[in-house]
Amino acid sequence: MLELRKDIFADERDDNLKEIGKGTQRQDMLGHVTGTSTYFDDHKLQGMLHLKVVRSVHSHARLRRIETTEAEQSQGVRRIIRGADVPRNLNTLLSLINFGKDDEPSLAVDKVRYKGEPIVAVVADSPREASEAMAKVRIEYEPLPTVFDVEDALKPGAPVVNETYPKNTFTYYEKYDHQKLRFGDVERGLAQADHVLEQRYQMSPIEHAPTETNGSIAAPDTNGRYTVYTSTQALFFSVDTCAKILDVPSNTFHFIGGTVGGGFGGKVDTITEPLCILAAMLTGRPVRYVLGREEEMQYGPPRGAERIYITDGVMRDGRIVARKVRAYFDSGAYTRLSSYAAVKCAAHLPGPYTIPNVYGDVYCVFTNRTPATAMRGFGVTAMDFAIECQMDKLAHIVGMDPMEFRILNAYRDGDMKAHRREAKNTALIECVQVAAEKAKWPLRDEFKRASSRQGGGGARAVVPAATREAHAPTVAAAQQRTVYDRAPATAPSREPPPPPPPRPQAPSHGAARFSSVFGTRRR
Amino acid sequence: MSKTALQFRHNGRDVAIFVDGGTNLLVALRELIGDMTPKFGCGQGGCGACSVLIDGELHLACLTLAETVAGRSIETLDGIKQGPNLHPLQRAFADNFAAQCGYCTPGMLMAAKALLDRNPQPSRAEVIEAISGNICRCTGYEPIINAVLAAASSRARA
Amino acid sequence: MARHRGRGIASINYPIGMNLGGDPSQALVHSNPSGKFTVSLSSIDLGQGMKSVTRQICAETLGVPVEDVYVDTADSDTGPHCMGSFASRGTHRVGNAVMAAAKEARGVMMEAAAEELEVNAADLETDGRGNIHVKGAPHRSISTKDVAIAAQFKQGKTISGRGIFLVPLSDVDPETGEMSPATCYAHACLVAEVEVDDETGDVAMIRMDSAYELGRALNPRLVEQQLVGGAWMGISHALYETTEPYYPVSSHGPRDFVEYLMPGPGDICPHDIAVLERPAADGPFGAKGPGEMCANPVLPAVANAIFNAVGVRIDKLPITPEKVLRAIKAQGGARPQPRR
Amino acid sequence: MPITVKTFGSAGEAASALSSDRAARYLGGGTLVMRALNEGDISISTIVRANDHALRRIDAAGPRVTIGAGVTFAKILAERDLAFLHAPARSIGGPAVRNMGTVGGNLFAPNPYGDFTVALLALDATVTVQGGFGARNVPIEEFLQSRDRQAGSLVISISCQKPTNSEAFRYRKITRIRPKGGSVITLAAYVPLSSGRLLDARLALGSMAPMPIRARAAERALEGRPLDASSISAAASAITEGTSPVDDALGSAWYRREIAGVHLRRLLSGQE
Repeated sequence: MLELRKDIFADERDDNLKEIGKGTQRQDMLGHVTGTSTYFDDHKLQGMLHLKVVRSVHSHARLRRIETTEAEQSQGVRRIIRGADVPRNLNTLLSLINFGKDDEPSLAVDKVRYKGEPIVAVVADSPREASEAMAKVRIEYEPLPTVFDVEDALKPGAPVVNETYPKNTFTYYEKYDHQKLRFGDVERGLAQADHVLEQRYQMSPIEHAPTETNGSIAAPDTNGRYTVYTSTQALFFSVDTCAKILDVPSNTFHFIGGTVGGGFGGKVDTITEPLCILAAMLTGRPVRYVLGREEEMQYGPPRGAERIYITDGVMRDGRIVARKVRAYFDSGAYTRLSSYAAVKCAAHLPGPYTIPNVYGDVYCVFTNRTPATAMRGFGVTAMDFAIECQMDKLAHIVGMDPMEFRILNAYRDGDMKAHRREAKNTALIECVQVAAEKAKWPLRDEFKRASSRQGGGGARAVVPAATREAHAPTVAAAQQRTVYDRAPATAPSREPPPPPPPRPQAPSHGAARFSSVFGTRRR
Repeated sequence: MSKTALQFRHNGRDVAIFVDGGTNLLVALRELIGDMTPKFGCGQGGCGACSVLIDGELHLACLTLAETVAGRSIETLDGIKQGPNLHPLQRAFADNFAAQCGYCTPGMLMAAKALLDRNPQPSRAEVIEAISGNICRCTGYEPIINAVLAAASSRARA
Repeated sequence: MARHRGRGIASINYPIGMNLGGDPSQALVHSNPSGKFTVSLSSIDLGQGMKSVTRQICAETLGVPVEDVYVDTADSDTGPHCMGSFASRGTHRVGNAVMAAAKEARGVMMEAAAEELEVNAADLETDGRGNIHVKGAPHRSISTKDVAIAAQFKQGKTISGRGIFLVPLSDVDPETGEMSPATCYAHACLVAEVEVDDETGDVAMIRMDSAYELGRALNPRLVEQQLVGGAWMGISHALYETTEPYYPVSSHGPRDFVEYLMPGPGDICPHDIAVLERPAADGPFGAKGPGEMCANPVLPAVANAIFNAVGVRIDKLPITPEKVLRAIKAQGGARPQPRR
Repeated sequence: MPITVKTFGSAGEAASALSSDRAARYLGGGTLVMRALNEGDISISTIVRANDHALRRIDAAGPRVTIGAGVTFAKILAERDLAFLHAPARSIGGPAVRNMGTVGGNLFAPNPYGDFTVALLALDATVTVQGGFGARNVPIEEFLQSRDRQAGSLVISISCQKPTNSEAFRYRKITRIRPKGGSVITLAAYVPLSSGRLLDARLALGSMAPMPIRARAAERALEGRPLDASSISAAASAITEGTSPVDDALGSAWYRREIAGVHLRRLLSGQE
């Protein structure tokens, strides 16, 4: 059930609209319910060939020899494609916007860096004949040491996954092995906190699992061009990526897509189009390259794993005074889009809260697993999981209601965010209030009265003068510290009695709320 | 490669094709008949996107050897419209916004039709069971369940 | 044995659009001689409703009924450049581009109508039903069809418009991370209720209550699709999904939809949603974008609800029954927290 | 090599064709063989079929039931005399898979599939196999132990004794996903009471070993005792003895061992 709360923020809106705001039927619904919506694979072309790729069986290995003679003679085979046949066999997706170095071949040549990496493409009259030829491709591997853990990958002596980035981390601004966020003096904030909570969070890789797998059909068109039907989520990214890899002008291609059977981020990488077009160029025939379901699950790019460490400092009255984050994005063997996820993640810190001291180091790390890519909530989903679990634990430690704890710390209009931009158009407090109302979760009046539009700005609008790198802190003697992998203590006997409920934090008090952080006053 | 001649009824029409050994019904329908309504989602029997009715029973076209349907009657989404009019299930899916990317929709509709054809007034639990072999990644299933129930009650009223 | 219920919450915000290389999208709008409009895009509809929401934006801006607009997506020969359908940028970026294109087309349409009605274009308004009339004098009216015919065959005008929306690249300060990562943010808070079986670690979803703030719900039915489906994906991420069940060990990856776990239609729960609209200054009609953020609050809300139910914190996703059971055993049994 | 489809009128001919060709596989409902072909399994180049009515026959009127190997799960669900097998039949796939998958094919389905076979194992079914030289009856446990070597033979039918009442046979498939999910563990219990005591109780487990197995230690814990909290608890403690579960995408070996006893106790004591 969906309820529109038009009463909230009504003064900021002009609702005098005719078509906007109506629950108009989808333009594509009739096509969907009649099965006539046309997806990339719904094109039947005369004499279509089928492309399949031979994938690495090792996670990391040198390729000593690739023997395709027998496969070339296999029945129904039109062409075997090897790395040397790819005009520019090294690319990175975001090179189109000048971000990152080319680090990934279309077909591996001298080394494979993840299990399932494409080595040879087989183009045959039928999928069966392609499978038979694949079995005749002989590849000699020399297995190399592997690394699968993001923190192991950063240790000295770890196997180098991708020689483009010999330290196993993406390089930011040509000088750093991570993306930084620095706001205030996090060590000082932590030192002065009544409680410090250090925790570790992890998200495993996740598959987009669209019901339509990745794929494309490429066909020679009239006048030397190629028509490409594709499941891409980003048409011009795909056009320009193919133009670069195949070293032809982008108007060589006529890409047609736009009706896609689910994507969720998994169809940005342009993984089938370059080889599919190349096969069409080399054979002069229409070619279809569609991932099977197991291929999609295992070798289609996933939402990458993340490991996140958060250290928070909180005062007994519930104010968070410092948040320090170290996060690792598991990019797999190549960059794809994880490099950008780290930037987006850093900008997201410390979540939708106003915290005077924030510190973030976000790494994009290479390991010997399937390269990761974007997925719904990219760069943020796992961090939100970590931050919001952390918020629940902090509320528990200080004995506050978790809803009220969030309202207390929520960012408001006029506050300075950690990436040094003013918060505007905020609405976290109202979301908490309405969700509480829906769930019949009692909030005290002062929290019901709070507003995103009041209490921000003032002292909260200031970029802290001191931006410091982390340094050894002097810890307050009475501080409670809770460390990794242990549930936070809940009012144990040695701890002082839980604080009284926070005084009504009238929004107008906001400007003074952080006074104790920089002083020595302790309640 | 030797081909096998095959005749069957496709949405009420007799059709004849030649298939290679081992061809599955999904390939036969899409590539030889030209009926693109059943979709390839996995080829493993796990997603239901290729669901069709064979003699009124729900089957997965990708796991059906084409030549086993000789002489039988195949119904796909392409055949369920009633003349120019949408089938009540198609209308209900539209009214309930039960499709987003639309890729699972043909299979979902066939699974739902298989249910309503033999159980015109199903319970919510029966609807859930009926679509349980069909994966939808977009909708969270709730609108689909509501659509099938709505189609059943609209038929009851009609 | 016992099954314990618990509730947990999470609140989040989400940036709209990407910031890297700049974030442009273009749109073209043109009328045919019958006054019917086509929007040409290279943007992608992968189920989120791109075609439908840009259609409404175009109709509203032109002042014509939605039926008079058709959106054609993703043809590289006819559709102008778009970065793509990701980063919650569709409604906001593409929507703005369509709005700009529709404004330009509307300008020509109003000029053409003014010429036919022999008035000043500034004195005209659209009625949203396919007519243009003099403000305050509805009888001095002309249909958009007649305007289009006149423009094409009499006046020699193209009723068309070009639109681009570009959020320029914001440099990132390497030392501090100072940047403008997004122009606006959507918000949400979600309460999840779960039931945990303390002998098996199974977690069942009981219900969800949520509030999402999205700038403006341009089409509430499409928003509902995103929020309901997205919350389902959130449950899926929280409790079920991974390609590496023993991460960072990379073995035992799923190969099919039986091994790749996602909640089935029998695992879903009621979800009561409120939508708030605080319009974004630069959003089309104030809209932000619900597509991605809808899943995010569910994961931590579920984790927090599990803690409330049985007193264990599971900090590794997905929260499988095994992880819950191991944690319950490690603490010597379920420790239900105060009900809330 | 292209695929050849050979269709025979009798099971005997099909069995001969099957045993004479290493690259031949028998096509039942298609859920295993067609999937393999779709996934590019080139070890199969001959598909053998049989249009023998015997394969689709159900004989369920008497105390001993015989089910043709080609009988689908949907057919079992439509047969009132097979009510004791409805729970296991319903636990297979979704409706489409139940319309296609067969009892005979299920005997060959690897983990996490093959749940119907767990029920048949608890019922101590007999598998009738047609080899190149005629039919023979094989106890299901023996059949399963030599399953990998049975590829060249054709299962004709399965038979078992009907449980005397509905309480005497219980089945539960534990899944992560509802209503259709792969087995984390599958339990089947034949627990007939004679004068209030369990006689010849049989417990079978799926996903606790490479193929369905009997839980003999737990069976011994029940034997001769009433079905009460004490015997159930004893059986639950012994349920993992002799099992060898593995880690897979649905659950770890540890988890399976932990919950097997819990679910056995719930099954035997009638709890959800």
